Amino acid sequence: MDLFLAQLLNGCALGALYGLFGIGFGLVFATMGILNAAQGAYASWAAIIAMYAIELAGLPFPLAALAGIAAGGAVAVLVDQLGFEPLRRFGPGNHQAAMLGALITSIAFWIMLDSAAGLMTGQQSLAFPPGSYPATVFQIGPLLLPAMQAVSLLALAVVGGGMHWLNTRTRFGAAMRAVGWDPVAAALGGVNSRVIVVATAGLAGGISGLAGILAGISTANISAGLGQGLMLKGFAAVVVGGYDDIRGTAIAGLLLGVLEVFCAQYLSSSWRDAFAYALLLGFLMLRPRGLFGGGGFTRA
Amino acid sequence: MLSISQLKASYGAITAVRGIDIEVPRGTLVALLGANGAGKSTTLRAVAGIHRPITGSIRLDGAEISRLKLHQVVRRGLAFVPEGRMVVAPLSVEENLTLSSYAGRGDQAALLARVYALFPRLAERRKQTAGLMSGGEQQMLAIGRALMTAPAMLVLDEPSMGLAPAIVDVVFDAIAALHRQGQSILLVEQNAAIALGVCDFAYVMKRGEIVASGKPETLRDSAEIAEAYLG
Amino acid sequence: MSDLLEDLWAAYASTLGFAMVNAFFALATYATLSAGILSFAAVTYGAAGGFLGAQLLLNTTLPLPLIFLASALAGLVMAMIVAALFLRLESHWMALSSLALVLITRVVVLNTPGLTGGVNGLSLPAPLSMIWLVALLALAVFGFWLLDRSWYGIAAKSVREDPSVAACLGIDPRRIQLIAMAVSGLAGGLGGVLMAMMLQFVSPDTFFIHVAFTMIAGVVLGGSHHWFGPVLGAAVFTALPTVMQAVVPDLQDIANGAALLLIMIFLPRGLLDPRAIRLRRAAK
Amino acid sequence: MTFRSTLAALALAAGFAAPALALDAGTYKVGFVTDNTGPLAFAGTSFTRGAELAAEQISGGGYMAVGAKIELVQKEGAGDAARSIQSYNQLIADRNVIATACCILSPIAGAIKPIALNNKVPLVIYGATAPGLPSLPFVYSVTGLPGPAEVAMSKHIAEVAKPKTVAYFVLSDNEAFQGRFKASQAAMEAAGAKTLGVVSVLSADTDFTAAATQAIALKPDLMMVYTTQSPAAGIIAAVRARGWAGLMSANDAISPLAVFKKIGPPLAGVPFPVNFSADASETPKAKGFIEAYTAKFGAAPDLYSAQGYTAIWLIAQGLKSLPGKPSREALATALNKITELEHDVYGGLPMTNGQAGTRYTLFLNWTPDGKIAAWKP
Repeated sequence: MDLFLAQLLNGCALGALYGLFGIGFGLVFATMGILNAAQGAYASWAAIIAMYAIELAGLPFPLAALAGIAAGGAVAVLVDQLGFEPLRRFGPGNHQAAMLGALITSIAFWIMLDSAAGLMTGQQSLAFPPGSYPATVFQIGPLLLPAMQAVSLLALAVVGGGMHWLNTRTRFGAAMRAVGWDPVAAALGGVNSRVIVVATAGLAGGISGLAGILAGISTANISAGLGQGLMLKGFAAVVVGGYDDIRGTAIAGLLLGVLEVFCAQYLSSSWRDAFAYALLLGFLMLRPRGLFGGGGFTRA
Repeated sequence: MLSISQLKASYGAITAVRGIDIEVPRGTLVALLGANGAGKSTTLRAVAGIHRPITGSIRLDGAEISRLKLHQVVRRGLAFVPEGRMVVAPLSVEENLTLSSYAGRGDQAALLARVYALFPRLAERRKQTAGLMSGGEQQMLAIGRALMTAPAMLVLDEPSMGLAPAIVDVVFDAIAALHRQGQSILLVEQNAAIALGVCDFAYVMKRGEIVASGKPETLRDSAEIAEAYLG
Repeated sequence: MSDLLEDLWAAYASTLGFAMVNAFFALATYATLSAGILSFAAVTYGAAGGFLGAQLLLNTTLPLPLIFLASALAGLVMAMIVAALFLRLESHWMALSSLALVLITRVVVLNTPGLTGGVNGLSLPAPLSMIWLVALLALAVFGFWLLDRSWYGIAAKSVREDPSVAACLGIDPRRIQLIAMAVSGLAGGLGGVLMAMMLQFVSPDTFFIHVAFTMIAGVVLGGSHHWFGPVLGAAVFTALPTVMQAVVPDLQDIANGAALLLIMIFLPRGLLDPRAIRLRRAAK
Repeated sequence: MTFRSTLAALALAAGFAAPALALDAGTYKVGFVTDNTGPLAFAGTSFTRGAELAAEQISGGGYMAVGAKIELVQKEGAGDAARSIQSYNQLIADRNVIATACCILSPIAGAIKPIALNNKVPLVIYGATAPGLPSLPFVYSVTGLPGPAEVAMSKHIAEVAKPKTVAYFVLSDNEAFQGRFKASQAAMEAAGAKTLGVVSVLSADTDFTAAATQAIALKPDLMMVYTTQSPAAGIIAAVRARGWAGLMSANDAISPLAVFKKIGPPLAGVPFPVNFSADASETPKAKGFIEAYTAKFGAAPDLYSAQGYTAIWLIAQGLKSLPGKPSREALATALNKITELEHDVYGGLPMTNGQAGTRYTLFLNWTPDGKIAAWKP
């Protein structure tokens, strides 16, 4: 029973990272209709920058994390404005062409950013200097809760809750959804879609960056490949949760994490990913709108 | 209020608007009539900043707006109700309306009250998802959204299109009411009869040119109207 | 002089070979894209053809043409399964599902070592002769050219532009897309066995996400509105790393990405764009 | 060139005991497929640097013959089979390339091997460890097969620490590590240490909290880690972070300094078997290598650097024994005759049927301050 609870906690902490990354990934997909292959690189970059902020600039952990998040956001904005903005002149009338073009430019950025990240880390897998981040382990009854697991869970709760509130309760959220639906329709209300798009890209990059930093600490692995693992599972979380549903993504992320850990503990670690992806496929087939099933509008 | 002069616009090699002049004085309701493909919608898209014109000037209260983008035009005080409504389907009625706070024009609460007074139907369905409403309700919402930006100039593109006759009456009653309150309006309409019933002045377009203009009572039975629609 | 030519051939024959093999995957991707479906599933068809072909090569004495045929059919069967499952989904979800399928393919390949050799893959001491490759590619390209000129080609174009308009013209979009997926499966399955023979081994990594991404990129790069675009795009995409290695060895990956980005921004319809060609002809 | 041959003629005339037939002065190209980018770059860069240093020392030191040099021609394989094959083909298309070296991953080595055999080019494999890769007279491996070192360490641990129960971490999708694990497990069981459980992890895994929890719950006397570098580091860090202080052992993957930099003190006291370490290898040749490497690259060599270095020295030893301007086939035949490497950093490297063996295994561990020292329980 203790083992079950301990693994449940481990699964949730792992899933929190998937959910967090997925929220960033889903934001870009829901708002801009872009399947962004470069999203994983934002996580790698944020983790690398945060690590160097501690190692070279000597910043304390919270500031370094902020620097990493800002870097993730900045890279995301850069990718958006250099890689996606030129393609938006296709206009809303030609969605498939625009989506396809953006997928390709995002692949181009993925190649470039990953390769540059490899140069920044000297092709090594690095880690935050020991002792530079909270490393206490809390004892809760029979359970051990390392501080970073608590931070991951907290981050998912805060970011997930905050983004859900922002998306559904604020005028910025409404503007984001409006731009995602149709930039011209949003502009009819006076919304400058370019500002919203840049802000959304930055937000998405920052959130994925935060996921990257937390993953980099809890796995003691900061490298160019950090983001790719997050991306595959984050992508699954987005689809299972419903791509425009932040609550759904967060919960689906937790679910995937728990599923993964339980499969490894009780079934077979080699079929572990098969369960995750089979769940993903099942949702695509049976509940393509995700856990909570959103409205169901097709774009024009 | 709005003055368009020597406006020329094209799609690639096809010239859709060939140098037209239109004047909408303050407080008037001016109609732009013509058959399908006459160039009316292109003219409006140019005015709204969605389609970039080749030459010509578009002035709002004396200020040039022909090089502005749609959201900038809206923020200057020209609101646009496009053909096909273009409401934001996944948003609720009220969210669609309050998007306009981005235009930064006027007291939002007062504007919202005014829109709900004009269209009580919208007030009833304020939490309703816009995409699930009927065409007539969506048209009301599109007009409401335009009004939420406290426009100096309201531009409507084919507001009667695809609506049941009873709803068309409701929409045009509202347009007439706005006109009475002193709202400057440019109305593009295929249904000449109904447009001529509410406007102060009308232009008739054919193949990208203005072929006639005048007061509704003089145009109503003119040969130009008949020819513009038939030929 | 002939020595020089011989050396050049020795150095770049394998690049040319991979370019031609990649052309099959690009054509498989193009087949669905030209009917309006963004699908990454060509990788899965490739895995079906590749592993089946490898097993036949290792355990039977079947003549090569039969092995090629069997592999193409394996791709076709896989494509029909995918069609049955995914074709009813709308385009966004179709793209996501096919991506999920690529992930699942890898897990299945890893965990069925009896069929696929598992993580170690299968070694194939059966080098592929260039003549076969050229002949099969010529055949495939000829097939696509024929399709493009047939009623199917016209119907596919209209489905891609607007399925509802196509439906009004009496074209059943589902039927067109089903044919598109069948063609994709055949090309992908054949590409799979050719890739296995070219590499002389197959492993789970042979058919994974990077193949999906590079092939989509190859198609769009070459031109997704013309049957020869994918072949051209695959060639450029295969040769690019080799060229970049010679020019900027330290930054070759960054240079690859930058080249892809620039082409997409300045030639968004790809290197080979029938519309631009028509316009240029019209201008003359 | 003429100056050098004149010198050689003079030397002969002066009656020096020069070999009657010697390798021609000149440059001998060695093709080297690098993995400096891609998933294996962390090790790939070390292999390349070791090889570069070897080529430089051989060329400068007149090891083979006066004026004979080795030029390393590098092409990137990026850990990708298709790219490695293309690079390899480009390398051997140059007729002046007399020998080649490649490959960290066994499947890629397996794909390159037939090309070397078909083209009759000597190929020295520097990283991949799948059994059966060497194929005389063309394909050689300078990396010892997995197993013997792990067995030796297992016996040593069983003797000094006397664990009764063991839990193993194994990379289930890597055959080489499966092999190491099985050999070690057999040795431990023979010594009476029961297997409590095997925790499987995958190469691509990064989060080991759950795996650590699973192993700790088994309450073993000893945990043995048979995975590649990143998972091994992650597993040890995760187990220690959860407060388990019992005995853990690992393998040579954790010997590079980068691993200690990453994990820090939790790595201390974990024994691993290795045949080369910059801190512990003490033969004169090893010391010379470590000194020259540190001077050239500003960092100490790791086991990968040593393997890259060894690969090139093996080729040089083959060339040295040949007269005139040898062909690829002649070099292959010469390599075939080598039974012991002359210039090795391991304190002895026997070659049997093209496969390098190990004569000495060091049992080392990290100290809490980041030094490598002999392991004492």
